[in-house]
Amino acid sequence: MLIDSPHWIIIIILLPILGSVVCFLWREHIVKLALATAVGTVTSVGVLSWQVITNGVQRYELGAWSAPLGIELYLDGLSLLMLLVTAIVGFAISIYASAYFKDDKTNIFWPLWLFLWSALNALFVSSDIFNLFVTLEIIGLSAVALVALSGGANAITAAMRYLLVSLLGSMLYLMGVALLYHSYGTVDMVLLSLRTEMTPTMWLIMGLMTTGLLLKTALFPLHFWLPPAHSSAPVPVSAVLSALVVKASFYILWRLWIVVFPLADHAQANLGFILGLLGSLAIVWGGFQALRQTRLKLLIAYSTVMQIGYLFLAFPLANVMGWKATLYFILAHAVAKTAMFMAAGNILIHRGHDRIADFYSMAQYLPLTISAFALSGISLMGLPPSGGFIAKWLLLEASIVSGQWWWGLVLIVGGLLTGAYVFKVLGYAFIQEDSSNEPYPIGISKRMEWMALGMALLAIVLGFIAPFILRIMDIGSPFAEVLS
Amino acid sequence: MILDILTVILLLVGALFFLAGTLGLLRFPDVYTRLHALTKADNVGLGLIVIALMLQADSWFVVGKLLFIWILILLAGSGVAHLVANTAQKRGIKPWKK
Amino acid sequence: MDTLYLSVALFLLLTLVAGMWRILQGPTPADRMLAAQLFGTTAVACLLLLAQVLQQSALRDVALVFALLAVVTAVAFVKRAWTEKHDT
Amino acid sequence: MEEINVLLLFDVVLGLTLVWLAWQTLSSLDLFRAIVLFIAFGLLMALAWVRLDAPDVALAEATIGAGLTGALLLSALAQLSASQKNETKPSLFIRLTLGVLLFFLVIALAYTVLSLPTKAVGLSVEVAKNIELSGVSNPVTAVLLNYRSYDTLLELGVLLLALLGVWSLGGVSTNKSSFPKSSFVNPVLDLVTRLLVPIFILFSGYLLWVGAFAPGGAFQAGAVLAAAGVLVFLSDWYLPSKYSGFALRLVLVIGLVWFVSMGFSFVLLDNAFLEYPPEFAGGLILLIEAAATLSIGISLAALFLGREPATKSDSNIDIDTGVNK
Amino acid sequence: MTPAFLYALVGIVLFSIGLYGLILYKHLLRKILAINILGSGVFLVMVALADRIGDAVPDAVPHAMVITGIVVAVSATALALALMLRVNEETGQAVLPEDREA
Repeated sequence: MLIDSPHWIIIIILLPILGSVVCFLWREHIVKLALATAVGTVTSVGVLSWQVITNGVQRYELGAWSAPLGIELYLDGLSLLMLLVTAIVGFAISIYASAYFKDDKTNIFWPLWLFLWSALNALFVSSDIFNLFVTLEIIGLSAVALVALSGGANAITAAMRYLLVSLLGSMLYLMGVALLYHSYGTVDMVLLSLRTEMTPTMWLIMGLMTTGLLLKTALFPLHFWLPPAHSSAPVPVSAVLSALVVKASFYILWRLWIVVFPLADHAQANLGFILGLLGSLAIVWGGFQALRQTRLKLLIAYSTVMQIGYLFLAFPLANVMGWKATLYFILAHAVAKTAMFMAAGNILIHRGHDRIADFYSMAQYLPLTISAFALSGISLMGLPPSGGFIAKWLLLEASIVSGQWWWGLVLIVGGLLTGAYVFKVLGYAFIQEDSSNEPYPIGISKRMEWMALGMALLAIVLGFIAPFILRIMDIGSPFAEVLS
Repeated sequence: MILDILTVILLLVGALFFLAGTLGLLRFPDVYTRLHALTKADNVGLGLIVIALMLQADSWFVVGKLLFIWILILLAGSGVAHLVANTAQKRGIKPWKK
Repeated sequence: MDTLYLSVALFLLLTLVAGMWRILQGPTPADRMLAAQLFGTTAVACLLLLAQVLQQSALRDVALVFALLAVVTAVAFVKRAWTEKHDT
Repeated sequence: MEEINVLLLFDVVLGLTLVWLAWQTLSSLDLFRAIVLFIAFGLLMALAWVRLDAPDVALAEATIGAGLTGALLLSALAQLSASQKNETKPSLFIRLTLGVLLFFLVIALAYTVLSLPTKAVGLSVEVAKNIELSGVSNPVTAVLLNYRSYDTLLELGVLLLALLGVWSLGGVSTNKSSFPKSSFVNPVLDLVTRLLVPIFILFSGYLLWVGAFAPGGAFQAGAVLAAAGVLVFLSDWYLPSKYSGFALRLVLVIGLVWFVSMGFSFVLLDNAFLEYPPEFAGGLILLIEAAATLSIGISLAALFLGREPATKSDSNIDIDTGVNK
Repeated sequence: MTPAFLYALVGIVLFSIGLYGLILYKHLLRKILAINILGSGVFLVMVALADRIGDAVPDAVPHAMVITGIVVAVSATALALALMLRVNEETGQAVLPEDREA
């Protein structure tokens, strides 16, 4: 039967590629073709999820060559959730973008975005560290081109910096791949996990690959490139970058950490502590910077710097609960941040600027958008009953279980800072000015407002469906190696 | 045996031309004269080495390929030399006079 | 015989290194570019010798590529990069 | 024994020159000089690949690394209006700190490399064992087009994306005399181009065909084809505008589309994606490579052009820039 | 020591020189050259180590990977150069804002 076919895992990669090509060729119908591709991709991911949820882990040998000679795809609960969140966010962004882009930029946006989507899918299912390099490059180049799409000095210089950083990160990673290959004779993660051992060489490999990937993930203090790039890109692109692209390099690092790197207990504790510390600094620094910003998009970009910090708090804990918290952070942040950037985009179009101090009466003009901003803010703060709350709850439990309660303090500080900057924006948005001021003629598409609200609601819903999501996480028990 | 001796001689003379070309490039006073030095290495130096290797080649295919490479370099070298000299003149670079 | 080929190749490599001085010195861009051209030809000769010694006929293809691509960079130089601002 | 010593001396000279060139490239104040040194660096890298028994890589480096990248750099430098003299040396303290850090990195990497096992851990045995099934006898082509063809498929995407990015940036706006006008028409250049372009195309075909059993293959062949395209642009020949719209875009993606459809055609017969029955593999690989060569060549040449060529329907055709005429 | 290790060491040094240039030099064209040199260093290590067993047939897998890498490098370089020209056009300089002279 078609629905039982083992090829869906490759279709979720090929379909967006072909969609991208088709959009590149037939520009007259580009939006329709792109949306059709988006629907098709989401459906394929849906079928694939159904397969994995009912039958468990999937493997796929490309060209029927098994590792180490060939490239294998591997799909467990962790990958599946990444695919799902990519599909949901990707779909919402596609709808939003179909209303957002008006001029000739559509011709460039759609092929780039669909290819980026394909590469994200490819990345989340690949188990081959060289293939991951190629997908990272596709993601990097398309993300850079998308940032540059908005034109203007800020966007162009941000894109240039982003490209240089991204290339440096890839090269550091590739050096690690080269050394791993020549040490252990394979680039397949599963085989590597059986062969690697803690040697001085391994330390260097870990250092190179971790630095390269942290640079791409923008963990403090390597975050310098992120705020300009994420804030000057077109809004749908900002959403993609914050919600998905930084998570891609994080995902690789995470997999390497769980599967490939042969971390003995003390090494895990020491290195994990460093990452946890950097994560905490990112939370505090990013939070304060976000609070200081006067422009909404920059504020949200710094909020991303902060939220990336949360992803690293589980590294010193290194227990299953902590990893689940990290994954929940990824999901909740992806959805909430998409909503937030969409809200910012609506405001930007409506007012023609994003100066927070001039947001008076916004709640009156754009009630849906402001609700979306508030709801996604709730999730980012980690208030119940949102997805962010579940993530923080899991992390708190994990840190208490492993006797490292101080990470819990960081969570509280982070929550307070987030609250401060979210309410700062809302405060201005609810100020009433006398309505004799000229009304804002620029109407924005209802589609864009509803999309923002929909994603924000989803961020809240994530708090209610936690048992279901946690069950998916257990498929193939991706975090089990750490337990032993 | 005779072939081998011939090869040795050709190789050494060829290398000498390359040396001369390089020395010319380093010592000659302006673009035009350096161009002159360069083309000696290109045409004659490489030509001698190619002939030396052709004497030792195992097949006609190799001989043909070697010859082809040489002709290509001759063609390209002369074209490029013309372009450089022509442009240099247009740009107003004066030839060296004693 | 092979030793002779290799020695000649080594000798050519050394002349090539010596020629680098002209790239560094200039003074005009044309001088630098000419030196790079000589670089290319010398490398072709080196490759042909190595092809003979190592018995790898593919190296002759590499030499052919060198010869072809040298034209492209030289023309790119003359047509695009050689502008007045560099003639100092 | 003597031979080995001469070879070793050759390697040492080559290695030191590479390092020195790299250093000079980055530290030279004159950017033109830096680019010429970089081109020389690329040529010597190709010699290094030869010495490492990697002729396939040498071909790729000579065409792409030294040739096309060099042309790209020269062309970009010509369009750069900013002054080049804005390089101030950072303070001695910073340079020293970074230098010391990097020195330790070099030591650590060197230690790592020297402590690697000297017995084979790679996949050469596996590659050789399955070569009969791969349809080709050149192991590098077998890896690129069969064992790990998925990487190559995505690689075609990287090229396409880079091109899309370059197109979206649109080059420098045309009214600021983006390219220095070629001040004269040169009959010699025209003749050279006329003679060389067919040779480039023939040689590209040769590399494509020979790739099955000897060094060569789609990337190298595509790059040689691209070199022909670059030469054509430089000689101020133009692509007729009726080909620069849909037809051009179709050629750019044909390699990717063809690759995917060939990879998928046997899925219907219960094979995996990109799995070819051994009896057809050789022919299929040649077909895939042929389309890929075309797309790679045109993409690389288009990257050199630096912007999307205007189509017939575009009204603002700019004659000076040579994008369209 | 076989030539393979010699070239691997050269690759390491190139990698570091590229890193140094990328971090310290300000002009974007120099940064782009630095990235290319850095990449060449990585590629050299990758291929050189495949050849370290002297007489055996060298491993084709790293060769294929490096060819892939070279194509990635030229694509990225082309994009970077196009961006550099735009930066130059928008700001009148070919450096990142943080590297500008006061």
